[in-house]
Amino acid sequence: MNALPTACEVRPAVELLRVDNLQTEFRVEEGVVRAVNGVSYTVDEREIVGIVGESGCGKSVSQLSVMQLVRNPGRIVGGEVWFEGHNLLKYRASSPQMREIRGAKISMIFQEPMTSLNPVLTIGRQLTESLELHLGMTKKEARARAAELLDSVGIPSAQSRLDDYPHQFSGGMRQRVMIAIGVACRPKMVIADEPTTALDCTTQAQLLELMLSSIEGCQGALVLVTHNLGVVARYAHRIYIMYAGRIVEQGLCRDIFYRPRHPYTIGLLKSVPRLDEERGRRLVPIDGTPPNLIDLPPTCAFLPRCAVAGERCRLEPWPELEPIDGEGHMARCYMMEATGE
Amino acid sequence: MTTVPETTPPVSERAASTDVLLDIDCLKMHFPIRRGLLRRKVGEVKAVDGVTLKIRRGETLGLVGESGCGKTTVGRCISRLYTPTGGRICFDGVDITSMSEKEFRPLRRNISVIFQDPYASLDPRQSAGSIVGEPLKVHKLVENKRDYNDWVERLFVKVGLDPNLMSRFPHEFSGGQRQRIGIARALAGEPKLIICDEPVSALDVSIQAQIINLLMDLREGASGLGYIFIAHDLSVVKHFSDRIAVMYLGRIVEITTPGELYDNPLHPYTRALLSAVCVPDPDLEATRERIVLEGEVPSPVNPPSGCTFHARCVNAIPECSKTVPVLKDLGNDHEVACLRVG
Amino acid sequence: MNDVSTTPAVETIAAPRVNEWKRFLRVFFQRKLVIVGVAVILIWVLTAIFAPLIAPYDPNLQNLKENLQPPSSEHWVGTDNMGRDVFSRLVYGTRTALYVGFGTVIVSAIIGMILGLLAGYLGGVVNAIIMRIMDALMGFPMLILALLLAAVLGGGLQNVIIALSIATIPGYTRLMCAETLSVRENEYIMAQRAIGSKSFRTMVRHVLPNAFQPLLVLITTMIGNVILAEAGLSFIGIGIQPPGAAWGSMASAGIRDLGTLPWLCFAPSLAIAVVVFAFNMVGDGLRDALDPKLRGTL
Amino acid sequence: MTTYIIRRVLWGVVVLFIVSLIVFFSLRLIPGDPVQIWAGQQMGSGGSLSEEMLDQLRAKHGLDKPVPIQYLNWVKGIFQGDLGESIRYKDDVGTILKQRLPVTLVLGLVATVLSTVLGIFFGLVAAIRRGKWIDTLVTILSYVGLCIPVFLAAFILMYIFALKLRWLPFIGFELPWNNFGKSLRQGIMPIICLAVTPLAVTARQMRSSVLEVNNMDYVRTAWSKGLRERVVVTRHVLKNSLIPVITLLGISIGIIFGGSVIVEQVFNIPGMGRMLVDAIFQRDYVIIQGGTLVIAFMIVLVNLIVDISYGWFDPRIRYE
Repeated sequence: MNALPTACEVRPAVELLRVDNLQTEFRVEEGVVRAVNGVSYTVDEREIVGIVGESGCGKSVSQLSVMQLVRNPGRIVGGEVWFEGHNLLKYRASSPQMREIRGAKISMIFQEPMTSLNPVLTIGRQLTESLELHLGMTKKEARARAAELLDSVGIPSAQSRLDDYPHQFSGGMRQRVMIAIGVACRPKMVIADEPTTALDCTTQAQLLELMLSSIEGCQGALVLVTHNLGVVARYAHRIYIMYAGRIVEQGLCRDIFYRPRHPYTIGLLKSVPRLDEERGRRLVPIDGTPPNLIDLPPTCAFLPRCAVAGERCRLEPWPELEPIDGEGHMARCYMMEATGE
Repeated sequence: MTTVPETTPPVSERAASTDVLLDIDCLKMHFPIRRGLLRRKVGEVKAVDGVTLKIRRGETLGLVGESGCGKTTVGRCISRLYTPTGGRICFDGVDITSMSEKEFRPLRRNISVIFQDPYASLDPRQSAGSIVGEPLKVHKLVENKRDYNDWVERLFVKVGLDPNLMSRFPHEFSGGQRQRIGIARALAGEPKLIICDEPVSALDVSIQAQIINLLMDLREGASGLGYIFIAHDLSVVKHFSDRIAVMYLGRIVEITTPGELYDNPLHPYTRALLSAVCVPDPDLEATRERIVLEGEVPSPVNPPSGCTFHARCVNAIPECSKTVPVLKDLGNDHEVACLRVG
Repeated sequence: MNDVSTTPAVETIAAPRVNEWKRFLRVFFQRKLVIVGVAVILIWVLTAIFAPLIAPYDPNLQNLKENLQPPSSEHWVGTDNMGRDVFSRLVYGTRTALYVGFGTVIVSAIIGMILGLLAGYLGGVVNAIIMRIMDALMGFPMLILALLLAAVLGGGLQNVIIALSIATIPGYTRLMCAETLSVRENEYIMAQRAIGSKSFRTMVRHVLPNAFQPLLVLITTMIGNVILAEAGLSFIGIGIQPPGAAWGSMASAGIRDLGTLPWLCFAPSLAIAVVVFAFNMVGDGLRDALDPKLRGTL
Repeated sequence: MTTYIIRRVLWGVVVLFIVSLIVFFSLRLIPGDPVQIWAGQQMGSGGSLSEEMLDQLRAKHGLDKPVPIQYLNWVKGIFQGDLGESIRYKDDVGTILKQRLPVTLVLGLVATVLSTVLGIFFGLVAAIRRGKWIDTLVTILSYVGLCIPVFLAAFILMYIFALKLRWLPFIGFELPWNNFGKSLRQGIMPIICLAVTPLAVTARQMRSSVLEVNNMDYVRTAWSKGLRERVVVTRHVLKNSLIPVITLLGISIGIIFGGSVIVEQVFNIPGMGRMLVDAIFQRDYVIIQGGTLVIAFMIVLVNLIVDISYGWFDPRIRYE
């Protein structure tokens, strides 16, 4: 049915992006929000990486930090982002080096298709501007290419729709345009921040397939940020689970789903109803609510909601990521003997 | 540690009786579109276009479909937030279709609503206790302040909230707690039917399970409490409902039990919908059929003729564009509206 | 891991109790100029109340022998062309400004609020009629409408208040109508209907309180605007009639001596500017402190 | 779009109709009729008039007819370009307006353009350089602009430039096509006075509007494409932030017309504002009536243009 690589397929890894100890914080009235609190991850060429977490866990902010698109009052306060041999955080947000990477080498697809396109500019203008900027195309060339791109993302009568405005498109269609903008300059990597969350089920399925084939077409890697475990199970090669600004577990797709070790990952998997299971299984929710990120205690942020917490968790600071069985499988927990059933 | 029944008992045991609580016949809700200088009616949004449904006492019906399919409108017609433009709704043997607001008001305590957005559905200037107690005041269910307080307190405990938080305001609660307040409000009038309009889709994954469990507990606790569970998330609906109705463009295309729906989906749209839902299981995902629908949902202003799904359907035959399929009972509690089936 | 009880666990953890009032005060006084504004308003109100104790002379006492004196220890801001003590007149001028400012705003805000609420909540024909009349009133510049009305009613404190009230009603009505429409869109209003609450109850208990805060901000800045407009009317000579002490008419009376005795013009004008500035500052502070967009953010 | 424009024009007509009702009937609330008042004034100045003469005058001005008929006649006259005749000046209101209106319009128009252009510019700069000294300066100046009475601005300018430095003429105004140099020198102070408040209002609105647009998702999208700041601002931010600002144009015109009443008084300029004030003092109804209607007409017209220009700024309205 599909020619896409199946998830979990092993491929030779050539590292494309390495994020090291990234820290981003927001200074607000009530204190400092450490939205991203020492996040490290890597993305290989042509790899699909899933970053999973609930709202407010820092998954979006970490991606915006990589692109240096974090807004006031957010500030990147530490860490390194290595891409093609350069540490991107060495460049100022508005520097020419950074601008050459944005949209050309790394592009981003945002969550809200209704608000991510400029309402007063035509679709054509919004598509051609990065083509003209990064690929040095003339207006005419860019327009022809834009029509091709629109056509390739499945927008009927693409040529004539170039002159339409975003409000004349449905949500799904706008997200198709966003995908076209995202892959316009054949980037090395696309960051998709909850690209389909705001859309309907069948549209989601359409668009995920479309996005993957488009990125496949330009041989790029994909960072898929989502809260939906099913989506990463279907598409991702490697997965990072985030909680309260940190990565709590990481590993290959199958390790995460079949051998989860962090209580949060386990909790997440048990708390979602699954389509394939018998009806009426009592869900096992994670107690309590996600923590307020202002002035977190040094102990594990999951502690108040954790079912297996022990004495050590209460006394010692948040543990480091420890390697477990499986390639690159790591988790941040003292109680892994208890979770390792 | 208490022992938990692994599965919910089937409807027959739970429900007080199996008679029909809600009988909807060919419900239509067409919203006029006004354009031009004089705001003349130039067309209609056929949000609901002939929905027929029966809900038994104490039963949970899941209503699933994509945005714009009319599922929310069905819910709002039943709770008479909209006055239907056609068809008939009988609640507990009484025809409520065209009752005036005044006539219907006393009945409102029997049908309550849980809304999607836990932030927008609670008045930010009202305390939690007063939000929950509002139906008691409106329907004059209590005689004095003490009864009122006791009642509200009981409701708080019932939905898992600390009664000491009664004087707090909505912004002091988390999303999940706010939804509990909304549920307590819905329970206040001791309704027979609660319409849950996407009650968990605005919540975090880890909180959704808490609310789903709560709703299931309430159903077990009160005999005869029925739900209409409106959602777009098929896995949640399947987990929660006794029967599921799949809607597409204002009509029900398939209606059956959760098990049948998963094992034996008959309508091509249901099949596409099922395949679009991802299961958190990589090995299973690698083998599942993926049906990617062509095109977009047509506009409910000018729905396609015949079967509204025919233009996107792989099985369509010329006949499909001419004849409107009706729901056919195939036995085994399975009805489907497709010319190519049965 | 399986300790799940059949009855839901009572959730005792709520977000830490947010002290709305404390939060409000903190944001409100964040800008130092707001403190200045509040102080100015306090001094102004106190001056108006205790004017007889503060003013060294009767503001209307004429002494033509000592007219047009420069500032001195006896007459702090000198005397005007009638020999009246300018400082005393400035002090009594606070009363005029206070009456006009608060009087007008109370009358127009109440009427405007009711009209706006009705227009927004009832919609349809009621909305069309009310809003079209408001549009028509807004077709006049505020000062010109006040001028027209003052011409009809004649001068004097009471008539100035009536004229300015009518001229400022549309602002409140429009805001209230827009607010009502947006509050009405909220699910909690629909929830009220679903419960069976009557329209009137919903309107008064749920729509009004939620639409009130932006109105409060408008009221504050409007006090300033109204004082400005009254000054304009009095300056032209249509507002407060002599010998009443109004800053606007004092300023216009001094214009002939602008080159030689500039304080006759500048002192009352500055008094107006300072009071209006104070209300603008407080209004902005209120807007920030009441802004729902800033509430509950991280 | 056509429907949108037609609807706006129709509403404009309805509003003007209500305006004319307000103007006409509110003035009839004044006790006594215009002729009597005029006669009273004549009496005061020594003249005496017989009752028959007054009746003749009433008949001449149509004041002997019932009030609704008077209104209809007035409106009929307006459509024929006849705003009535001043009893006092025995002159056609249209003729008086022809002398007065251009003066106010020239000053007002320049002040409008000045305040709008500068307001947008300063607001934009302040927002882009948020928190920098230029932002603080613009913010403070706009507060000052909001709170100073028009006459205070006039006093300050007059005191410095006319009385102390003697650079600019103290009073009066000549139309530019009569004597451009003189007109320019005379116009500077009144125009500044008129522009101060609307300039402050526009700058404030522009600043907050740019700040709001800056937070929009589509601006982030623009940044994510690697565009330079200048392009992001001019192409993606500017047009969107102008949408709420052009709404202010109607309000600015109102402030300017209101201000002209005072400015023309202070600088002794023979414009509409002075005319109205004089007419009010002399209770010359016909002039008050005609003058306010003309001003209201212009404000409704400007608001109409603003509404229609939304279509250019915002395609969502264009394709309604």
